Amino acid sequence: MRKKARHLWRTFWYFCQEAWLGLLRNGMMSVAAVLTGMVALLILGSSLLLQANLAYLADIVESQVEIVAYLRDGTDARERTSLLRRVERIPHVREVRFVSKEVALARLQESFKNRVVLRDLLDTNPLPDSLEITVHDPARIPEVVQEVRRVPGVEEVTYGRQVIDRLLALTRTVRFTSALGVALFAGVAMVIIVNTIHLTILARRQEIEIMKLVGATNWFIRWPFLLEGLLEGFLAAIPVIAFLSLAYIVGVYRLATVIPFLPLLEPPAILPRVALVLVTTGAGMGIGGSLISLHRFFHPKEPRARDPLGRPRRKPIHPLGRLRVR
Amino acid sequence: MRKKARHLWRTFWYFCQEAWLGLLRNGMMSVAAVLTGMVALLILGSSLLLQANLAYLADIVESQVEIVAYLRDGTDARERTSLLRRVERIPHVREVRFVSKEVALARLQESFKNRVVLRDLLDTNPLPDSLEITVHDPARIPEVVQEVRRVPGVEEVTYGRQVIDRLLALTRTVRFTSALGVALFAGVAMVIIVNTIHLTILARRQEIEIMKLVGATNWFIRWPFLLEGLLEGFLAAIPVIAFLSLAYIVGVYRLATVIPFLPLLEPPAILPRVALVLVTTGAGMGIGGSLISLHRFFHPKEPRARDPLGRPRRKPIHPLGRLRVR
Amino acid sequence: MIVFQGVSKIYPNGVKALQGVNLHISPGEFVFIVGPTGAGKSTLLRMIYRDEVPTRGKVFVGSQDVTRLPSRQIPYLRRRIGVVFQDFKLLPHKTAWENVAFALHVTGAPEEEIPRRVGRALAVVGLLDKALSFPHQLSGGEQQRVSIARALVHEPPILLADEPTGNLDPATSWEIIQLLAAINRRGTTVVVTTHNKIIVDMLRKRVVELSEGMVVRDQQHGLYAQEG
Amino acid sequence: MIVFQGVSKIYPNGVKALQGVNLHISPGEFVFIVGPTGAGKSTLLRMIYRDEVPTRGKVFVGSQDVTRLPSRQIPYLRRRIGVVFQDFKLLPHKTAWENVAFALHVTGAPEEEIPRRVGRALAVVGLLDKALSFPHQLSGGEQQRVSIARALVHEPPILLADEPTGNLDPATSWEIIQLLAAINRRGTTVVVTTHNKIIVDMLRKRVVELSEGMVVRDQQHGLYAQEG
Ligand SMILES: Nc1ncnc2c1ncn2[C@@H]1O[C@H](COP(=O)(O)OP(=O)(O)OP(=O)(O)O)[C@@H](O)[C@H]1O
Ligand SMILES: Nc1ncnc2c1ncn2[C@@H]1O[C@H](COP(=O)(O)OP(=O)(O)OP(=O)(O)O)[C@@H](O)[C@H]1O
Ligand SMILES: [Mg+2]
Ligand SMILES: [Mg+2]
Repeated sequence: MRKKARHLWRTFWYFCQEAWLGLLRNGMMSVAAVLTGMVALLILGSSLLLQANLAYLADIVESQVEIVAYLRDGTDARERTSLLRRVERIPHVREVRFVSKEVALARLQESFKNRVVLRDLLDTNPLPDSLEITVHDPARIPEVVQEVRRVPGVEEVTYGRQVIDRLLALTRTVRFTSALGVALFAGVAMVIIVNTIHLTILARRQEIEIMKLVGATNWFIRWPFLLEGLLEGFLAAIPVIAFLSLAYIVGVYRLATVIPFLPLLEPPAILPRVALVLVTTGAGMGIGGSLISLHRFFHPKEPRARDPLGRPRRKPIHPLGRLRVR
Repeated sequence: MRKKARHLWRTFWYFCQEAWLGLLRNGMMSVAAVLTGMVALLILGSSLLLQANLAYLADIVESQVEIVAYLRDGTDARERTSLLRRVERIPHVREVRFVSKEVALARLQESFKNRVVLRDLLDTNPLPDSLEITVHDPARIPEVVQEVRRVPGVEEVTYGRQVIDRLLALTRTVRFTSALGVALFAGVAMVIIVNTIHLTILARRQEIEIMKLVGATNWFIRWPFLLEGLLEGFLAAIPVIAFLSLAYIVGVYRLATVIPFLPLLEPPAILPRVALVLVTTGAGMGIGGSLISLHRFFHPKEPRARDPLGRPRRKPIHPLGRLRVR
Repeated sequence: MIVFQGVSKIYPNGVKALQGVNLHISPGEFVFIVGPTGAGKSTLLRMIYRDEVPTRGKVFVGSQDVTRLPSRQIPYLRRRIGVVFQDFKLLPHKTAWENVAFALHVTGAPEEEIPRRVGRALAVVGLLDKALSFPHQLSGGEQQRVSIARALVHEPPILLADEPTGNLDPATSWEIIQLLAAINRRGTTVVVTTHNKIIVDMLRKRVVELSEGMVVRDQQHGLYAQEG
Repeated sequence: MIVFQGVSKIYPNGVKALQGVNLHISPGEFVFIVGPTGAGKSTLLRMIYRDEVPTRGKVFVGSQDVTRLPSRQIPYLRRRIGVVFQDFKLLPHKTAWENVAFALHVTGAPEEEIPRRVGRALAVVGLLDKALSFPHQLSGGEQQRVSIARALVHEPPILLADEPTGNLDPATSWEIIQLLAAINRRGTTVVVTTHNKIIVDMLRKRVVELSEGMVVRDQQHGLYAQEG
């Protein structure tokens, strides 16, 4: 049992060495594959981060959707009470809260923490009194808004729907354009990987032929190439993950100081997921490329039996040199 | 003579066909080369357009550099005259012009053409009176500004230096980052082109060997591969030129309606130059890639005469199949 | 035991390489396959180690119908058949020893058995003293011996050789054929294709002659060409 | 006229392929180069068409020292030397006619001359009736004839053949050698390396024997091996 394990380990180690040699042998081509893969993963990663944050933002905004009715200046306490009653009686309304102009200012001040002291800047309080109205079902908001508008003493009514719609549209745009970019670069990266592996296979054609002749199994022959592709995928993913993580951590910190009330996902909540997706995609690109290349090599297309002029022709040597031994 | 011309033409035609066949034979790999080349050229092209416009802007601003001294509100005609005298006497000053607040407003109105009518928006004229001061030598501006500040009745002094400096810094940044991007993608594109051509060469190894044996000249053998690279370069450049031209023409038109006073280069003044650079760079990438590939093939590196363990070893078959016939 | 039962091979391009070949080779036999170029000699050998499958007919190796072999089983078939080629097919960067050991490594043989088995195979071909030479340091005949050692390292019951002397001078060719005969005397079935008239005529072993894909002669103690 | 003056060749790996070879081949001669594998026969031929340059010594073709030839001139040298290989080196997708015409196309021969010249070369090797066959539709001997026709299409004064019969059966080999002899009778200098004892002994032409890179025999009307 121990012997078996040692044997497996030795074999695996042999595969890894072969893969690494293949990578080095192709030099510039491997670098090109890895670089292009990096561009693809960079686009994928940044777009994932952006999307996740936009979705998070939309979620928060949606959960907080409420109607705000700004009251005419100088409404007194009694008017206010009757107003509140009237609004409460509107169908679908769940709760109505009164927010005085002082409370509104205090809230604004709070959102700036202590970086800006509003009282120093403002002589008078420019904010109006308002009502915050929540509904049972967000779909009913437009109706309720219609009703609230008709209540005397209400100057203006706003609600968050537009903001959400715009956020969702933005998320869609980001997702679409980035998907395009990812597909493009991932495609190019795969093509390059396919051809890198192909060059490795060509370089070892003689060896492979002999391996097949002396009875090596197909998987024994394939493993080093699969590992080579995998390695290229990883080599593309790792620096991208490192870079994006750093950039996101720094970015979140900076943004939080500049736009304090912007809700952003905490790095530990999102980075591991993105890293996983990037590693998986990188590995997928690499292995996919290898598999395509191996398939093309081990199962070359049967050439047409006739040449362009319709004359029969010899089964040609595959342009990239297929093995005669199957 | 006519016969000779026909012969040359036939030969050239043969080269083109071979190049085109090579391109098709490599299918996906050619696509990858062209796509990556397009990314490189897109970055190069957009950066050229941006740089040219920033430089143009800086030029215009620089040619117009003058010091503007805003006067304290309510300066009367006599004070104004003495003030003017004093400023005129400051060393290096060439000319001083008085611009009344009314003239300033009229000028502003003019820059908006008739889209916005300022008199409808403003009850009072918020602009101050000012002096426009030109100097003999822009380098002296800081000194002059110091002096002008000391003149009583002058409230504030501004000049365009900062704007220019910022513009130039921006131009530098654009140039640097885009150079980085161009270098990266052009490098990757070249590597891919090198390897595409290499695959073509490998596919035709047998033919090349026979060509050399029967006495074809090296250039006869090389031409189709050079043309193949060139073709890939052109195929990358042409869509990029088309896209950038369209985008620039539309962009200039849109920007001109939004920010009317922004000076932009007219499309006919800049696009031909950019197109030329893009075509040249594309062709360069293509031919460069082909040449590297051809060089690697026709002059393979002499392998080390000894293997890693220091034992002498046979001049090995080049891993990518060098020709035995020189 | 190698048996061909009504084997025909038509290549995709329409070439009829073999037509209704019936052949029975017993264990321990030594057989020459002769015939003009394009007669189908190489095709016949390739059927045995499943490099090609017949269009019609069956090929048995031992009791196994190799035309029905699932492709996962092919490597194990090949470990029971040693193949020797005209152009040696040695890896230029490996020593004679390494070239032979390579065949064991890539079939996943236990590491600790390898030296013993390689040593034995090199001993059979009489090349133990050149074990550390690279191919280019060996003569053509010596290189062919290395490739025979590699074919023998799995101790296969069958050894196939496709024109093993095509690139060798007469003296060296003779030496190689003597070696194959010696291996045959130890019990290995040996099948050799050749154009070398002198050798076939000297050895007087069983001769199977192909012509246009058909067996036109199958003679014990035969000559290269039909007598008389 | 081909002249070797004290030619030695040491490959970068240290192998001494040729050592102090002196040789004079007059126009119109027919010469066999024989010797064991690794004796340097192929190396010697490669010197003539400048595929290799000697480490020491000079090689003249006509009055030209090919070791001093600037590389731009090599193609023009090669148009004066036809080379025939053991493995034919024909392009599989081209017909016999196209394979021969290819040699003219790629050297920029005037288009209108090509049919006449190809026709003449194919006529010399007696293959005009198979001009439209693809290599796989031809027998080994016929394929070798096509490659000889291609070597002849520039009407070179010199024809080199490196083991042209190594892969052919005895009858076909004989046929090819007869063809080379016929070409020689028309005035072309022919140099052939071979391991084929029967053929050399039948033809009794000049035989140059190499051994370990040295000329050990140079004999008019010689046999494959030293007499006695
Ligand atoms: N892979 C292939 N595809 C198509 N035709 C083939 C293939 N291999 C061989 N042939 C054809 O099949 C016929 C028999 O070929 P084979 O190689 O078996 O002959 P052979 O007897 O070994 O000849 P030689 O003595 O020249 O080696 C020939 O006509 C050849 O052209
Ligand atoms: N490119 C090369 N690099 C290094 N050594 C070489 C090269 N080509 C040939 N040799 C060596 O030079 C020696 C002579 O080789 P050459 O091919 O000339 O022999 P040959 O007489 O043609 O043999 P054969 O009959 O086997 O064809 C051999 O030892 C060979 O290994
Ligand atoms: Mg054969
Ligand atoms: Mg030779």
